[in-house]
Amino acid sequence: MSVDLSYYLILAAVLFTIGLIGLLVRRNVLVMLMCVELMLNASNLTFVAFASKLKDVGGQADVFFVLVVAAAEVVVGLAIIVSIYRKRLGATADDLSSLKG
Amino acid sequence: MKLVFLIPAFPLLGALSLIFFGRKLKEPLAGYIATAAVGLSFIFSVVVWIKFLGFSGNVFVDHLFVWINTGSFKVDAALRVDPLSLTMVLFVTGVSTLIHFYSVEYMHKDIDFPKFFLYLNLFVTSMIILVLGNNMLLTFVGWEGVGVCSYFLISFWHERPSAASAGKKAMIVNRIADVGFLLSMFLVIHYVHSLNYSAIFAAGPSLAKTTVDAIVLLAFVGAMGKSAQVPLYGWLADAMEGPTPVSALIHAATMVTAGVYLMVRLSPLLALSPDVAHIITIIGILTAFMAAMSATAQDDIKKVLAYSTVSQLGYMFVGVGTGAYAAAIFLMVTHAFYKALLFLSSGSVIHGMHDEQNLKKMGALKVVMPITAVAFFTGWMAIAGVPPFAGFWSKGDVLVGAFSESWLVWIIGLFTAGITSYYMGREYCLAFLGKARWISESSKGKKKSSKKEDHGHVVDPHEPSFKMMIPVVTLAILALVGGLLNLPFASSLKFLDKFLTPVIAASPSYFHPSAVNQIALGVLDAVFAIGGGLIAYFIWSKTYEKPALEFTLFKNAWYIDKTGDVAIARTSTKLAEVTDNVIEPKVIDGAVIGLSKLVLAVGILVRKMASGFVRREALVIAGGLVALIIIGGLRGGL
Amino acid sequence: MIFGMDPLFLGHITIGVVIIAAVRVLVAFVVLLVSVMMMIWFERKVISDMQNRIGPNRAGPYGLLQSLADGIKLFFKEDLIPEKSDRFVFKLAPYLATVPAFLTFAVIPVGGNVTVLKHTFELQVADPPIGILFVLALSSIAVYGVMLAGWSSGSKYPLIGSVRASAQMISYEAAISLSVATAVLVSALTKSGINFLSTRAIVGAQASSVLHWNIFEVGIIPFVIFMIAITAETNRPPFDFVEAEQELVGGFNTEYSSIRFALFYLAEFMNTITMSAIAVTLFLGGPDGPGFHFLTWLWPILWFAGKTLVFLFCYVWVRAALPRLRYDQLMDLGWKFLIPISLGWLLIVAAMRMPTTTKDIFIAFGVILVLCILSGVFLWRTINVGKERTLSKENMKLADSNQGRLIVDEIDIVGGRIIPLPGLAEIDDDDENNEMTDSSVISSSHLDMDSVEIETAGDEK
Amino acid sequence: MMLLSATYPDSITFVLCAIVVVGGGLGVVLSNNPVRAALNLVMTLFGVAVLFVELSADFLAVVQVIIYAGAIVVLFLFVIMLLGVDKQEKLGSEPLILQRVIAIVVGLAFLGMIIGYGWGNFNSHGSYSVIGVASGGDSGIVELAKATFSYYLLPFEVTSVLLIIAIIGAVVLIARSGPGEDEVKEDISAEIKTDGPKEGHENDVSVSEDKVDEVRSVDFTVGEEQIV
Repeated sequence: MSVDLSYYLILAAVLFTIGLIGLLVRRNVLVMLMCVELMLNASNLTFVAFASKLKDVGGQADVFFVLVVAAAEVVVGLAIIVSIYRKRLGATADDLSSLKG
Repeated sequence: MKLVFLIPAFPLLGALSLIFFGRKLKEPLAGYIATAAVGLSFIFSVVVWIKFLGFSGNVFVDHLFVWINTGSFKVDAALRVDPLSLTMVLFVTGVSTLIHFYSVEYMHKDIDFPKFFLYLNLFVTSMIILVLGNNMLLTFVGWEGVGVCSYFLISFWHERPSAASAGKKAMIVNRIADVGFLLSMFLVIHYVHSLNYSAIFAAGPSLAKTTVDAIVLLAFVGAMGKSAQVPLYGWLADAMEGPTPVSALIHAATMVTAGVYLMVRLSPLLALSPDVAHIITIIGILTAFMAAMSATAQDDIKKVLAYSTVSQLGYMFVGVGTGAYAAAIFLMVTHAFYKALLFLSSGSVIHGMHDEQNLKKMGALKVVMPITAVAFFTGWMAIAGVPPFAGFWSKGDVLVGAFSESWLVWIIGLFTAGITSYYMGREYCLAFLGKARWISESSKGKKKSSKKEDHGHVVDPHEPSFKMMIPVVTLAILALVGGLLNLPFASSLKFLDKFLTPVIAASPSYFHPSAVNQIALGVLDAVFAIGGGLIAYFIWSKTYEKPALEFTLFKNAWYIDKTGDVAIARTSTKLAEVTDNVIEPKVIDGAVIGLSKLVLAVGILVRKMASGFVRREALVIAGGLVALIIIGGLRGGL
Repeated sequence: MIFGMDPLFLGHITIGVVIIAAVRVLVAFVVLLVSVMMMIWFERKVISDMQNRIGPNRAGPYGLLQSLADGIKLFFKEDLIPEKSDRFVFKLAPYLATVPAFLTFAVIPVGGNVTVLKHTFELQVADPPIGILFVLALSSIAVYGVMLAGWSSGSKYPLIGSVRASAQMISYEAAISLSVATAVLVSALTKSGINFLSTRAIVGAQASSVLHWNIFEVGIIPFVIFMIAITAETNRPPFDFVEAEQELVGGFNTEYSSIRFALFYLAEFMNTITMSAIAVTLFLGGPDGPGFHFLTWLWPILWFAGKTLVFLFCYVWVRAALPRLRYDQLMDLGWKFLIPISLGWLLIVAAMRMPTTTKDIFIAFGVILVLCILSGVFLWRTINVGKERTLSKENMKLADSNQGRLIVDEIDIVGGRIIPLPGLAEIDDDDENNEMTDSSVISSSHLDMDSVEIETAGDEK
Repeated sequence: MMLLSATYPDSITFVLCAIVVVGGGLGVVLSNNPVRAALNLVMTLFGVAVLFVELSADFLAVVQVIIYAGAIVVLFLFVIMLLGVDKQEKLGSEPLILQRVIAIVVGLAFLGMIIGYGWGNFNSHGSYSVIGVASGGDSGIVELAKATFSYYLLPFEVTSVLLIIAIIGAVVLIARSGPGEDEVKEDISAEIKTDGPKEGHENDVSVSEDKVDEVRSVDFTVGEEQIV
């Protein structure tokens, strides 16, 4: 690896931040889920960068688990969206405020 | 010897059969079954005793099963056969049998006839367990068992409010004392890690003196309640609300002696603790004196006997306190005989007088109830200590012990003996001599023909039936010859002393007086006893009202109960009222409600944070994350 | 490392190496394009023969240039973009369909090693260590072209076609992966070593004799499953629901015209060729076959081309012979038969191939027995479930009476609503005041839309 | 070797990928159409995949493409198309007060602090090779497999259980109750009947059985009509 580790980490941090801000700003639930995927990808990138830097395959193995968790999250998340949509005809996060105190 | 478990088993079996079949068994049969159960128990006690006489050791322990097994602490359900428990078991079962037999007739036509005998059997079972228990816990089981049964029996006629409250009073006073017993047990568990008597006695010398003091003193607190010592003696007089056989069984012969038994059982420890022994002596003599004085002013035929019981128990504790343990047991046995006799005789009187207990309304019963009068007279002589009745020998032994301890104790004891003779004489004179006050003024003119129309006072005193007379006569004979157990003339005649010596401690202060001293003391006893009796006869055979000799102080039993009522009950009630009216609504409710209001207010405030908008909440989470990073950075954690 | 075992990159990388690599790419590209043209002609001709007609015979000898003529015609046709489409995506979609089809061919070993100008290299554009996974990745990417084309058209039938396509392709990918995994497992065990995911290594493992071809090593079943699944994956008949003319007009590419339409066409046929090549590589030993001592480089290529041609003929044959399935039958076939069977077969092969001692063999056969029983029970159940659905008389009646019934079943998933289109949905945003009550706005606008449609439909009648 | 062993191809790759990744990320956040956002997400995913290759994690790169791009995003698109939630979101307005400002502030604070605290510590040495060294001609696939199935066996099992739970949960969430089904179906059939082909598409039904022969001359007329 010729590119310095720090660049990868900073890139991952930027990507994570983009995902974070997107999660907070966007109203479409699907887009919010996509932003979560961005954040997960940022963490994946960090894992792999460290795996490469430290020559330890453990970092790559971790990415597997992140992938599985992401898949599970998307499956359940989309199922929730579909079942909400059946009742409420919308996938806007701000409409789903029935849990308010 | 292995048959020892049968001793408690028979009364238990009797009780169980009465529980299940009592209603069907109907009147006389239930009573006879109960009597037979206790009688069998007595027979097996005798069998065990005979076997024990051929036994080489001093103590035989029959392990039934492991009762409690928690790690290092283990309690067996085991029965202990040794001279002390055998003595107790023999007279408990013996006297119980007689009283059971007596009750069959006495409780005739009572609605709850089978229940009465169920309680009686259960009581005897408990008492046997108490006496035979190999460890303090088993003793405590019996201890509580007799407590419960006494509650049932005192308030047996619970329709009467006085009987119900008397039962409650006995229960409460005993529970207060039981705390002492429990604490004593806890101390033993903590320091000895075993409740077996053998282990306790073996560990006794190695324990610190204060520990021993505390154990014995706390056990004595328990004994004070059970044996009605000052100041916990009020319940015994009230307990006379129960049927007369109950009074005879529980409050004369068996249960109240449990305290004395416990202290004698613990005598190896008590001997190590002379200070506590002094306290026991003082309380004992105080009880003896105060109760005797109280008895001089009572009008109720049974209350006199109740206070005399308390007084005699005081004597027993004097014996325990001065180290004359064998003398205490001796007095206990003879007391069981003559007090049971007195109670049963008075029961006959009450039975004959149709539940009339007021001495002032009796008189001249000797004419209609001659045998009862003789029996009662025997009881008087025995309790007064007139030679050669049983009481003379046993009380003499105790007074010898008191004399060896302190001359003051001895003098008070001697004086009390005189008083005892006096109030028993008063009772005898009021009941059996003088004029027949039971022929009421209103019905006097109408003579016997119109008696039956006289409401409430249809009095036709008569000698009880033959069946009731058998136990009375038996007990009278025993009261007469009971002294044979332990005659002081020669050491070879001291059967009980010799029998008991292996298991009771020899008190360092107990000295064996010379023959001259003993004779002198005995003569003094006899003089006081006869003197008291004569005084009573001269005063009370003529008149039945002499307020100058019936002090209100004594009538009210030194106001101990009233004091307790004022000091504890009223104050507690007041405190409870204050708590109810002020503390509970203002302080506690205020705190709780205030807290809930506070939480509500905070909740209303915080609720606004939960906007329900996912993004808003995600923002809060992100903000928290940033805050965490900031804090971590400030603390140098990153 | 990423260049795998290709001897070309083992030495210094010089200008010659780069040129050779570039030429390889170019040749592959051109050959693919030409073969697609030939394939189209081949298909039309074969089907014509099967249907007892002549087929294209005007352009060029035997009509060989017919495809070229069609291409030129399409290229010069007017390029239409529907008004309601999402323009950027509409333009993007054909390339998303074509590029994976091209790329997939990059990892297929066409022949053995050749030496040109002292440079020895493989007849293969690239040989990455993860070659076969690369194929799977690209086949999973391929779905984007179809999906986005359908969606961006802003029309109803293309959208339905693309939704069908995505469901279908995702479903059959699992079966493909499992049968590929079986083949890879067998190859990796035959030739123990690194790079067992490389396509060339897989081919190499089958090289020794015909009986070592994976089709026999894996026990034929995964091969059959793979063939069925790739037919569905490429949306070829009888699985061409994406463009089922009778139901969906033209399917996902209804709104496409001109060169964009040609690109979809190109992608489809290229996918057919590529998938055939992959099947050859995985199961039939790739370029393996008896050769002669002269022109040694030629025979592997000929073998490869021949094997591929057999597959292509099979495709055409199947297309001509079999009617289209129903959509629920397609899903039943994918989920209830292909996936369980291929998974079970993978486990059985693993159990049979892995053990080394007698005890292990016994254990393995015990496992196999249990698996067979379990899968048998499972299959029995699923088959019955399928029967209930497919054979119930009411369903048959409905299907007969209403041709749109199958579409109904599909839209049903949404919850009984018509799938809105990108153009239509934009209407909602005109309402700016009510950001917080979007849902109600949507629903009301939907209702409005529906009612309008009813009216117009009535008017037209 | 000369060309490839030099540093600058790596640097160029990294820069290009970084642009793709960040651009795609911004695209996800800023595009007002969910389908566009999904496409941008795919772009980011490909960028990350190439970075994985750059970090010699070939296998992960492919898996990333297969699972993320090939399954997850397709699922996203599927749901978007199925539900028709591809309506354009008004990015200009924000109903929640200060949400956007605070979000950006928080996000930038987070980024600043991560980089600020980490600066100078990024290259500090950790513990090397706890699990195993990723090396060899197979891009570490064997090592990865060994690590996954031995050292990470428990997490592996747990995640597989998680996956099953997710599948079952999704099925339960989506599954319909019996009675509702019929009503819904009736509704659809009603709607479908009224759902005639849209403008200009009636003419487009001349689809031949054999698509190869299809010339699609109809397109011209349609186009003319639209133009006119």
